[in-house]
Amino acid sequence: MTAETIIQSLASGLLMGLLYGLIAVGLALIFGLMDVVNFAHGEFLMIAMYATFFLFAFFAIDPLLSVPLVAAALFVFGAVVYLLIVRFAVRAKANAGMVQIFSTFGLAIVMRGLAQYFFTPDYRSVTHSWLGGKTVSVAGIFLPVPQLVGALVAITAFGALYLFINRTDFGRALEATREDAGAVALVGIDKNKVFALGWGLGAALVGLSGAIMAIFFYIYPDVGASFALIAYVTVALGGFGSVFGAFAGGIIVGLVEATTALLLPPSLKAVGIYAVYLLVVFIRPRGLFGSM
Amino acid sequence: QTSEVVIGVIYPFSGASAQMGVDAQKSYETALDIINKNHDFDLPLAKGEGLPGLGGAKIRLVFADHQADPQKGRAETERLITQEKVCAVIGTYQSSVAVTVSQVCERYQIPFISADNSSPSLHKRGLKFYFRAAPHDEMFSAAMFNFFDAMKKKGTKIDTLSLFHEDTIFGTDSANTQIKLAGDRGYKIVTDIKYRSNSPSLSAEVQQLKTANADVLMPSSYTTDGILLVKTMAELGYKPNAIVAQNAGFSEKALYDAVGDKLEGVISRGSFSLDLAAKRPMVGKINAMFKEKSGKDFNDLTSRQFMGLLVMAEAINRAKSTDGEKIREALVATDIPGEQTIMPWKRVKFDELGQNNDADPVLLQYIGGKFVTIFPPQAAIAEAVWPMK
Amino acid sequence: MLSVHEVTTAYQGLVAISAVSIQVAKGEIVCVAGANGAGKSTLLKSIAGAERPRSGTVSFDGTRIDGMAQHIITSRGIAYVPENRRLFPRLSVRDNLRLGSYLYRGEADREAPLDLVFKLFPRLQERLEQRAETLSGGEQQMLAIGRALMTRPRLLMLDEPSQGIMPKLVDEIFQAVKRIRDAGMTVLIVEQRMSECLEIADRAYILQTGRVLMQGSAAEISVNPDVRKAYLGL
Amino acid sequence: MTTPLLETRGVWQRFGGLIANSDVSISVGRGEIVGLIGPNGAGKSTLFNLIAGVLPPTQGSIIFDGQDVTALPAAERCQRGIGRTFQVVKSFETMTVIDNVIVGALVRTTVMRDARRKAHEVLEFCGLGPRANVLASDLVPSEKRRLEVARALATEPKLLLLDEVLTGLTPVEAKTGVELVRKVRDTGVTVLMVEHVMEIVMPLVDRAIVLDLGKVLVEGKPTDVVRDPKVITAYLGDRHAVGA
Amino acid sequence: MDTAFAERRRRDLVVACVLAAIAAVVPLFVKDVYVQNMMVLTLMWGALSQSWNILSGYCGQISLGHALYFGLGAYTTALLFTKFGVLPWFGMLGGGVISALIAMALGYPCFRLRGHYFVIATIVIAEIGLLLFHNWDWAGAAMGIEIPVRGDSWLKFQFPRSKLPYFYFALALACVAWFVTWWLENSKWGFWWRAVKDNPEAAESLGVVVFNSKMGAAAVSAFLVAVGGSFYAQFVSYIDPESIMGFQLSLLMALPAVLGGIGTLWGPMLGAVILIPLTELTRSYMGGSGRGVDLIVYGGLIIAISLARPQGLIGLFSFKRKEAAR
Ligand SMILES: Nc1ncnc2c1ncn2[C@@H]1O[C@H](COP(=O)(O)OP(=O)(O)OP(=O)(O)O)[C@@H](O)[C@H]1O
Ligand SMILES: Nc1ncnc2c1ncn2[C@@H]1O[C@H](COP(=O)(O)OP(=O)(O)OP(=O)(O)O)[C@@H](O)[C@H]1O
Ligand SMILES: CC(C)C[C@H](N)C(=O)O
Ligand SMILES: [Mg+2]
Ligand SMILES: [Mg+2]
Repeated sequence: MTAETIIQSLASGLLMGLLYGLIAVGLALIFGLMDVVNFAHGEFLMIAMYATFFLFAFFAIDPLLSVPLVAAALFVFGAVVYLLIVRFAVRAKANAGMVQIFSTFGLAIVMRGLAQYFFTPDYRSVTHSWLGGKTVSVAGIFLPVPQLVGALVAITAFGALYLFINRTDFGRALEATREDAGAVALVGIDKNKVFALGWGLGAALVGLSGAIMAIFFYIYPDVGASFALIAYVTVALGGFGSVFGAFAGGIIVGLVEATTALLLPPSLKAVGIYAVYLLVVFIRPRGLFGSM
Repeated sequence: QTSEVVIGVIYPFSGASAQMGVDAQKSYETALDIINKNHDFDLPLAKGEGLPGLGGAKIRLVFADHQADPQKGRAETERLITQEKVCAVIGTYQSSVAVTVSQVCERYQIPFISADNSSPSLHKRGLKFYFRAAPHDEMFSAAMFNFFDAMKKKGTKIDTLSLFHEDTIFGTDSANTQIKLAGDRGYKIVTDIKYRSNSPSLSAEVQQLKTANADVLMPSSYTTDGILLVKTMAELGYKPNAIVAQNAGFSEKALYDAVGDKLEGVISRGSFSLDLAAKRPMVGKINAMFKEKSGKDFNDLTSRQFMGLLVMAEAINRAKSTDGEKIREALVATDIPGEQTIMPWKRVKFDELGQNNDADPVLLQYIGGKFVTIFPPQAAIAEAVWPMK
Repeated sequence: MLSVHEVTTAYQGLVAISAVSIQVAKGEIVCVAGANGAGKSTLLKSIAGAERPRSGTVSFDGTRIDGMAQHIITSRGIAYVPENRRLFPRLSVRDNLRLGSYLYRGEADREAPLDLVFKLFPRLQERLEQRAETLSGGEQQMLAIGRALMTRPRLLMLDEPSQGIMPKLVDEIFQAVKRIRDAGMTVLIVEQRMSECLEIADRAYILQTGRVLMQGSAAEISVNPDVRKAYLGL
Repeated sequence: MTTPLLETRGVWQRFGGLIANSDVSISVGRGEIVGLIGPNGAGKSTLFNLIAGVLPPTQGSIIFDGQDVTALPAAERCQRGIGRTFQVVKSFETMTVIDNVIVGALVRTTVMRDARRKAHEVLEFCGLGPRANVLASDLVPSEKRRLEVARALATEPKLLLLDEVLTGLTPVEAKTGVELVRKVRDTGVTVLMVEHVMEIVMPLVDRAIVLDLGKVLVEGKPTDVVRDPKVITAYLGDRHAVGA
Repeated sequence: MDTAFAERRRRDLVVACVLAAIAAVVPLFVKDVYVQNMMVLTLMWGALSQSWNILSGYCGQISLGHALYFGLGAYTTALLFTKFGVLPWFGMLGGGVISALIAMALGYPCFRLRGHYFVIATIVIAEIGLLLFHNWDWAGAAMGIEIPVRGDSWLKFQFPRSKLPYFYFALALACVAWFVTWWLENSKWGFWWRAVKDNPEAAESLGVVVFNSKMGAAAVSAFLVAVGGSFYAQFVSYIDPESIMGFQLSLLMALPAVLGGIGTLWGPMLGAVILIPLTELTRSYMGGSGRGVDLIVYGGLIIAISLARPQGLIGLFSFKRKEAAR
């Protein structure tokens, strides 16, 4: 194993990690800040990727340009999913957690089914885009441009979200609603509005990552599955209730994955991620930066 | 006499490999069209309608979804046999499902044609009702090494190999065979990378391939991973001398749609080649029929599926019966000359294990946006371009 | 200002209050008393919109508010401090108070009522960064009232605010209620400590098994022999 | 007198910079009803938590029934005879009232029949008999507090820690509550209780301990304690200075 | 004494016996193998879900990693048989014991975790198990293990031509899982578990050793699930890591209990009776189209049930209502 291999792997891992972080941060908002489980997170990503793809295929809109469009579309989608489904799941008196898990699990299956119905199970990809396939190389280390841009978007999104959650009343309202959704009405907050916004925002963040991912990843109805579990682990590793945690979690996951692939047979690389998660929570049961 | 012969076709129609099922469906429907309607092709049962041996009975296909789960494959096979009363079963894409499907067929004494499964272990289990007309991975890999040997003779430097294979039954089996062959024939495997299928990222894996920089990269990957592999290779600036792929993803249109520009010169094994249309015009016509249904050219998988149904129907026709044992006997007696197929095969004839050993695989090279047969010499229409661009 | 007319509220078929009518005029302190399970809390919940009355009407400032969503009712000027306080347990005292002024976000003087809150409960000022769940019982009660005040209510509804409060502070809380009224708010208060409550209240209602048993001015009620016997334990 | 049932020796509890208990040494004799009073935030509930074993004290030791129990977990202390209620009630919400109590009774027996009988007895004793088959989540707060007591009683404690279980009662109801606690004591249980309502504390307790700012301020007969000027300034306020 | 209570327990038992008896004769009339297969699966998933329910429903430790125990049971049986010729009956027992031990070993660090942290830990541990088996050549790795079937044998518990023996085994397993639940429900453990689920701190103050009760629930639950896994290995006679240890399996184990009524005696069975046929039928009769209609219908029904009956379908049976509430 050469030094170059190690550095390149770590660099790639870091970029991938930021992307994981970006995918996870939408989940961190829904899962970590609102304490609502979204098992359809991967499918949100899938929809975002398809949206990007079709914008490209039919209107020749470059994925980079569709980033805001897709984010906006996903915002609406997320809010609608909350209002039509999750709102009722959250309302369940008994075992609300499981009801959330399984209503969103059902949603995930429906979304896959619908995608297959309307888009066919074919593997799609965005064949050419401004960034697609471009790479910059620094001292023999190759850094693919789409992932670099993804990393930039990720960092920006994290920063913005962090400020939004920690500096605005909306952020505080979100936390309060998570703490006691029944009590926010006492201070005049409409929990449905807060949650719908939260879901919208979470989904919009997934939209960001979906649009970026579409540049260099394949797209098909089940594509979300590969990312969903990593996203859950990332959020939990970083700690529920912390946006920064999801960011740090993503980077750690990316780096650990790359390192494990160097040390073990790559087919076991996820084991590294999982082991690090376990290690962290066994020592710190609230994750790295979790508040709950 | 029966006016209808029902055959079960079992594939993944949902889940990660749903596309395979959907493509397969189109291929079987094409074969069905040829059997049930009158066509002027030199193929078994093309002329005339239906199965003459059964008084012109038409074939009806029942499709079932196994979702890549062996248990579901089994349950569906049982359903097909007992409820739909199928007299034969064809499938399954995933070899793991073929294991259970063939078991059930054995129990019910219903012949099973494993149309596109490539795991070499499948036919070695002593099943009497198991048949495979197509090559398996040992044959495919042997062809690759024959090709290497031939290239070496011509002075090309081929000493080191990198294996890159996914971790399910297909990739594992393929790699095992390749490792064995490499040992036997004196090639050095410098890296053997087994990766998790549908991984979100292959950067670390590709970096290791790049570092090893073997003379030939030999991937065994499905479409998704194939796309990601090629893209990642480009991103990390890895251009191997040659890629010789164990088909799967590398014979899928989706992969070339996605990354074809980066694959000029890639070589994949296969059992089908459109070049054959030059020699056998019907191949082109049938391909056109299929393309109309699916929007795609025949590839290694869909062509094998097509042949699977034809072989099965031909045997049923000779058996003049829908009784499983009779069909089995007819299958055992099958001997279809290669010219009466759309494949570059010598012929279709099953050995005592149910394997057709005369299904010569070919190697195809992707040049100028299409596949060209480059090996074996008798089938080749062009010289291999080496190294790839 | 507040008029509850023949309100009936039930929990899964179990009627908790039936045909209860009460009035609260602007600037009044009205006390509601009654035994455990009489329906006092249910009455407040029905006004606040936390429970939907099965029948009857609730009007506030002449508008019907029954059937409105709870947060709308809050925004119209009714603050409700429930019996179990419902603080945001893992948020700090500061954040709990800030959330109280959520309706006034973006306004320059959103924190205006804070002075009053700190004057009434200086302890809160000392504990601004502490998580609400780790406050002592009494401190939590203060925070709950403080948070309610931050919504700048015109009508403040308190459900047993003296519960778990040390004697010295009980007086202070009642005095605070008085000062809150003097600051221009109207107060509807459910209390078991009737004697203390009646000292500051203008009028009182007594509920028994879901109905209004008695009503009158605080002075009348506190000298009523039945009340003295049954509720004041004298 | 024999050894006290409960003794805390120089107990400290710190939460970060905040000192909730500092050098608290108290003792409770067998058969006593002792009132633990003091301002809000004085550290009463914290002391209960230390005695019951929810937290280990930062410093100091807790002696129960002649043995040092400082290192024992809560469950073990319950088995040894410390029963407690929580100020912020913690009922088993998805279980019925009777099932809540059975959980307590199971410390003393594993025979379900006996546990159930015991639970019914305790419920009757606490006046919750008619509510036995109601879900705990359907109880009103005052009933939940009674359930806390019932549950703790079902563990057949030697020492019962009651944290504000008689709040939110009308004076008349409070009297019933007082009787109940007396009855409990008469069955041989020692009671250490926190309560802010003087009308309840005064007639009930044999001895009162006043905590203030985490320290023992005074202790003694209730009638003496309430006259203590320190207690009046810190805790009772002027009204009670005259009234008591 | 509480006669109403005793009576209800007796009635549950009687109802269960009657249902089991009815179930036992059904296959004598229903000869269709496909339907029989569906019944076997229904009973098996019912039993699995019932076992899952012990840890996750009663004790409140939501596990979405029970596929691990299922897989361990299956692998133990298949490996012992194919490598050492050990009869599956011993494999079943061995698999159960191994799983129970592993569940406790894993519980040791995991039970400190709460809420989602715990759930994700269970998922992740099962995934690690899956990956290890996937790469463990001796255990067949991705190729899996095919159990050689040589004809009917009770000794080897293999019946290539008949579903009936499997059906009766699955029925027995379901009955055992149900009975164990029934029995534990009114035992110290049952009460401890529910107390731990609702409020561990209060439970601790009432003498409940929270850690031990979680360990107990984990062991019982894992043991039963592993027996189910062993059964599955024999039933399908071919196992591969993905199909017996995949994450989907853990979800599918939880699903009947959740839809039927989590933490209830009858919920898992009820859920399985509705869900499994639904799964099978949608796939069989809509899946072949390749258009994903089966997924839309199946997923849609899951959403509908979980939103319409968040407490579980058991709530539909009014006489069971108190049961669910208990
Ligand atoms: N969530 C609920 N579910 C079912 N019944 C309830 C619920 N809340 C209250 N009740 C019932 O409604 C009746 C009135 O309860 P309410 O809480 O209004 O009484 P209260 O006068 O406030 O009593 P307290 O003095 O104990 O606070 C009681 O009989 C109670 O059992
Ligand atoms: N976990 C904790 N972290 C930080 N501070 C705490 C914690 N628990 C208690 N405190 C603080 O310790 C002090 C003592 O609290 P405690 O609950 O013992 O008071 P108390 O005497 O029971 O008061 P009350 O009569 O109001 O119930 C309070 O100021 C409280 O805010
Ligand atoms: C490439 C494919 C023909 C291989 C097939 N998926 C199998 O597992 O057998
Ligand atoms: Mg009340
Ligand atoms: Mg306290």
